[in-house]
Amino acid sequence: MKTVRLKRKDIKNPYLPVEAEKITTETFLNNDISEIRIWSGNQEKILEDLFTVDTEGEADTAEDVHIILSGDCSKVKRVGEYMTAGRITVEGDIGMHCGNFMSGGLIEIKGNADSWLGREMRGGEIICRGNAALYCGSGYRGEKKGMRGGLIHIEGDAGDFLGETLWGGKIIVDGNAGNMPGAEMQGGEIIIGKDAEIPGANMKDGVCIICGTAFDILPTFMLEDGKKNIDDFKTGFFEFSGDHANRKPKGRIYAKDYRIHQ
Amino acid sequence: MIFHMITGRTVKQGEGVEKKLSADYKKETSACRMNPLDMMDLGLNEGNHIKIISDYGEVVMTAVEDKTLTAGMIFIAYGPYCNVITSHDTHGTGMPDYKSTPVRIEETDEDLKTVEELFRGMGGTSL
Amino acid sequence: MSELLVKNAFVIDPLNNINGEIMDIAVKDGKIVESVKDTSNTIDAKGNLTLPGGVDSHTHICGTKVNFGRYMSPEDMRAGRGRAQKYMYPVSGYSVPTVYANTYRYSSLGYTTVLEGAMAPLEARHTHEEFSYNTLQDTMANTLFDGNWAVMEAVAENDLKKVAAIVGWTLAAVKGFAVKITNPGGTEMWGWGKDVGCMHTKVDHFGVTAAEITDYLIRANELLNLPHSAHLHNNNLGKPGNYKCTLERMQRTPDLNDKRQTLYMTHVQFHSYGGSKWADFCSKADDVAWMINRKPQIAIDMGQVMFGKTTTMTADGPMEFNLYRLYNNKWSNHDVELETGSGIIPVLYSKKNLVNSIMWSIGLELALMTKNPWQCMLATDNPNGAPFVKYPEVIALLMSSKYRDEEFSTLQKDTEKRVILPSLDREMDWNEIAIMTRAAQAKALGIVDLGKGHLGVGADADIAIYPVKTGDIDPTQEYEKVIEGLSVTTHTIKRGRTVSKDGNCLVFGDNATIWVKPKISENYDISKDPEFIKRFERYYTVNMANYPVEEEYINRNICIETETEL
Amino acid sequence: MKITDVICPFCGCLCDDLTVTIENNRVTGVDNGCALAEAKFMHTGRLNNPIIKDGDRFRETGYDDAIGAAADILKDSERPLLFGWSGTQGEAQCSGVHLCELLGGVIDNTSSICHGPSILAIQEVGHPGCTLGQVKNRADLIIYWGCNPVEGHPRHMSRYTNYADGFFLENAFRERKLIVADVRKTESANLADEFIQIKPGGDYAVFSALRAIIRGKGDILPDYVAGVAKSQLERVAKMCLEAKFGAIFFGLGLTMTKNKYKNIRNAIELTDLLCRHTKFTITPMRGHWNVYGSNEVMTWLTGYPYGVDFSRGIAFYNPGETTAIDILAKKECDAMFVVASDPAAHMPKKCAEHMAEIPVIQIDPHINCTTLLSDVQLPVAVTGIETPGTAYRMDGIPLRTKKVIETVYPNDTEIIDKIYKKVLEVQKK
Repeated sequence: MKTVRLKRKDIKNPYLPVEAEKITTETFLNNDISEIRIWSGNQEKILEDLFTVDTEGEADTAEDVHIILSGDCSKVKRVGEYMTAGRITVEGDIGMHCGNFMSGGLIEIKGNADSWLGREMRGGEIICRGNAALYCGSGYRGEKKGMRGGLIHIEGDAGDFLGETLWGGKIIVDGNAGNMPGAEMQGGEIIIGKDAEIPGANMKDGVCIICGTAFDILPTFMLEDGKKNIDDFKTGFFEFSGDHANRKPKGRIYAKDYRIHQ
Repeated sequence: MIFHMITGRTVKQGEGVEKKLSADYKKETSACRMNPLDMMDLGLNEGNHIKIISDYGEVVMTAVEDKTLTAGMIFIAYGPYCNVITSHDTHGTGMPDYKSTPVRIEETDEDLKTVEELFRGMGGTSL
Repeated sequence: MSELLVKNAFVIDPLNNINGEIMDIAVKDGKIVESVKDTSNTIDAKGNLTLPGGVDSHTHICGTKVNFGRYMSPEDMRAGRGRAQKYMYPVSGYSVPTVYANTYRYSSLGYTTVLEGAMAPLEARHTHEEFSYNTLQDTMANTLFDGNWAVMEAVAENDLKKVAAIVGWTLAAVKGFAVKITNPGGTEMWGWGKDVGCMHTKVDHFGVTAAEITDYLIRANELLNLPHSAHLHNNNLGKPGNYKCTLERMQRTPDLNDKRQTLYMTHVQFHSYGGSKWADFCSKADDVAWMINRKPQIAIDMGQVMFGKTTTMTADGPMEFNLYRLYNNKWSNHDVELETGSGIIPVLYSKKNLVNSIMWSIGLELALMTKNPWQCMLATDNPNGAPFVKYPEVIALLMSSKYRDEEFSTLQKDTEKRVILPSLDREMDWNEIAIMTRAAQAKALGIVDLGKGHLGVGADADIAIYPVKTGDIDPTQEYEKVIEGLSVTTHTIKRGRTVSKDGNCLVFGDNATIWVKPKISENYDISKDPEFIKRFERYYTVNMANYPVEEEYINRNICIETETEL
Repeated sequence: MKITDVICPFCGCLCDDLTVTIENNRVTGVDNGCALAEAKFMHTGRLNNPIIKDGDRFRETGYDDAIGAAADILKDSERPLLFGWSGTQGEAQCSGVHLCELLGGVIDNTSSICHGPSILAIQEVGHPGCTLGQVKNRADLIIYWGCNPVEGHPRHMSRYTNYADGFFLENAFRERKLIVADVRKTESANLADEFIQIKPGGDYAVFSALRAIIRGKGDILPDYVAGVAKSQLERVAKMCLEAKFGAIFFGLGLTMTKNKYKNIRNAIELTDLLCRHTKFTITPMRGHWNVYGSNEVMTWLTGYPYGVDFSRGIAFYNPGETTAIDILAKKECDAMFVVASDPAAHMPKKCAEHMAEIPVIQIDPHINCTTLLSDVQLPVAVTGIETPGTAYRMDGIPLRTKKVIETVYPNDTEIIDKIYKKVLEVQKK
């Protein structure tokens, strides 16, 4: 097991975005860290310019690497991109695009995650103890398929466009979701612990469960007869099929309560 | 009462885009158009000064009657006045809420700032 | 100016009947000369394959619809991103890459001249603006006349000279190179959401048929004495059973020119389909090739399809809509008033798909069954069949039946019942490949006299040297080496300067746009015709004075003035 | 002297039939133009000389000095934002992209605050469009949705839609039906055969409802959708299906309101669906005269229409992250280069506040709000009046704007090219 502790150094402009897709488990299989490049604005830097690095133990596979990030990482983007195995723990907040294209392993964020968390994710697991901002578990501009597999669990709230173009996998939000969760979704499952607004817009397939109130349900969703039980705890939910703006849609929204868009 | 603020183009605002420090431009972009019934509710007359308050700031404008607006909606021409109270949240789309910021309105005795004064308040330089 | 000597070149230059000789090539002031005195600037080709610079006679690289393909496809853009180098700007994109990406990639494939396949006259400035960034190839533009109202009206009046007058004025006004006809009549009908089919349906209101529009434009083209022939994207593209339409079009084309073909039919792969619906879809390449073999007045390009993601784009608006209904992915359309249309959709050609597998086979069948390689150009209708970076793979397929068989074995298994490809054992040689990728193209475009497509004295010093020693490899077996060797030149020389070396561009480049200006007498000057002017001002949304493309847009250019019969 | 066929460099209509009267190298009259065109050609409020901020005042200076100051700011910047571009010639936009690549900056044009959401939608589902003449000659149904051409594009209706002659219509004015959809009854709405008044934020639901009706699923709809009666929606759907050629134009009423680009995606999907029954097209009402040109230029050079980040030398595009409002509001840029637009007048306060904190260079002929937040401003010739250049109309048609009067000012392209050279020079040192 190899543990890599990365602590963000104080720098003169804390607002400047940092791109650090190299901060992923595979990278640290190599013991030579002097060649790890990251970008601060338009300046190419080495990892140690921006982070103090403290390594202990050895690992032969990415699975045995554990990265622990601390300090203010709210502007550090693309951490864990293409990660296949192993573990990343973020002690505080994390910047945009954390876990892009991730296919395995675990990322745990103890603070909040900025937008595009787990974009185009294929597998593995992301747990965010705080809130996730916009486009959590979404796709890329112009791309038809978004997240295709894996699990994202947000213990706080999620922002707008949660799981946009979702194709597979599962997103769980314990709190509220913002505007338009599950827009264009074509598969997969979104479970929202509290309220959400305009869920499942234009969905073709997949399931969106709202344990609180689904506000502004689109008029093109059809309320099915009778109430449904999702599991032992989620009982008496309304079931909607849709989005009937599409041809033969197979999408389902389950909501504890709802308001129709009027 | 919460009003839904819409900002947009007008011919007069368009005519003024190359003379933004002029009195005409100030007049056009600091006019808050509202439904007459809403004005009655708030006890406002045409030309009264009002303070418009949002989560993002507050600004003094002039109330102007506009029957095309439904109750609860206000319209302000694009410009530095409405910017003070417009939400910069783009929802990840690049586009702020120019046509969907909620605001409150109060009558006020305060004067309108000039365009230069507005920017001086944000750290701008005088000419 | 400068001199250059290319030594020890293994030259194949079909237009000069040189088929593999070790020679030196002398260059002075951008042209090939007998000899040079100054040998300080020498490239040692080391016996490597040396060809005239490649010529692509049908590609989509610049202009409104190409750019819209980019605009709507950020997912394609992120697939091919590269950073700036000393003489290269950053690039993005795979199937519809940025202009710089196109020009750099063409250059490392050894291409020095390209023809944009479709330019709407009204939007010509856009094409020319992009041309000015396509710095490493000379450029020219096919100009669309398929739905031109004035042309259709003149056809209805049976007035051939008027058709020629309209075409002549328009070409010169928009700095176009050749007459392009895309789904004649169909693009006008698409203005109402309809199509014409093949080829005798009358266009609504105008009362003329596709057959007539093309017949007249073919003849008008010859009256104007244009370098290239009429360039046709036939009706019914992509529809099962369309080979009949293709055959009929070939059949009714007269032989009017002894220097080149009378009709260039493009991406014929998409027009050689049998069957009556997708369920019984099959290849009719043998019928089409049989006709080509009997008709010297016809030249074609393959329109080869290769597997993978790409973007289709054409002026054929109704066809793209049909494709959209098949794929249900995103669809763009752009009709151009009084002239033409266009459409774009992204596609994925898959080996698992029977129709796609048959399409792939048809393109190769056409090339292999067309006896005379001068009649069949190698092209993918970039990016419709595949991005042009796949050309080396297409070449390798034509040179090796082993490669074809190996690929064929990975296709949807019913393919063999619908095609005859496995029975074809022709394997092309280097000379035939040189014909199909430059010499025949230059001849078909009518630019041999400008010094394109060959390496004779007086020709433009556009030269491609590939890291291939033809004696050392057997292309029928070692197709991987063919692909590798043709993918990146050691040197691409443009107008006497090495512009690309081992895939790196060495200069910013300075292309020329080739355009035509038919000399037309006062009597036939349509721009002075009061009726033409009146209708123009009334129905276009651009004033006639603002229509012609100004000289500023074609800084470096070669104008071909033609003597006409008008 | 009268100059004919002049192209108006104000809005995306790019009317090319203006006649401009010139006396003593001044525009004294504009015929055929709207009020906006007249204001543009008779403009005042120029900045006479380059200025540099000096303490809490500006001082006038020469071009070389100002170019040097600009280059110094840019070379030190670790994340410059190059914004604007919609009010200048295509040639300057090209130079701007190259400057951005050189600097490793982020380049964004004003579409991020006008039709950027439309572009995002187009990237998801494509764009069934056409040139405006196609509409003028054929359309028997015009729909203006979330836009008010009477105020924003005053000649749009007379040149391209309801009041224009049409080849295939005997009496275009009578034969064409007009539908206007908006949250308020605008002057344009007063002209409509059918006015759809939608509650703010309700456009998305209305489009969905129309799609469902056209698919034969109208029965699942409630009696009212976003304040619009189902019976009206059914009537509108019928009008669309009965049209031979329908043309939808939409404006910022869709892009700036709730649900942003999803509104436009839905409108496009409605258009696609209608194309399966009849002919329909959709066109965004572009605002700035050459904003579409800035999208075109950036697309052919960088691959993306706006919001392109070159920090790492390769193009990265992700509106919401690489767009001006987001970058400014999050304080992510440390210098700003503004060309041919006035962000200070059109961006939320938080953005202007960050502009006040960082060095700002502005290239613009006029004194405007951004001047008040600038550190350096270089005045230039007015494109389309004092210098010619390429512009793209809202439907993609490229036109060459004219020079009608002489000027002593350099144009945008010349200034940007000089700054480019200067940056190269100081970078080498």
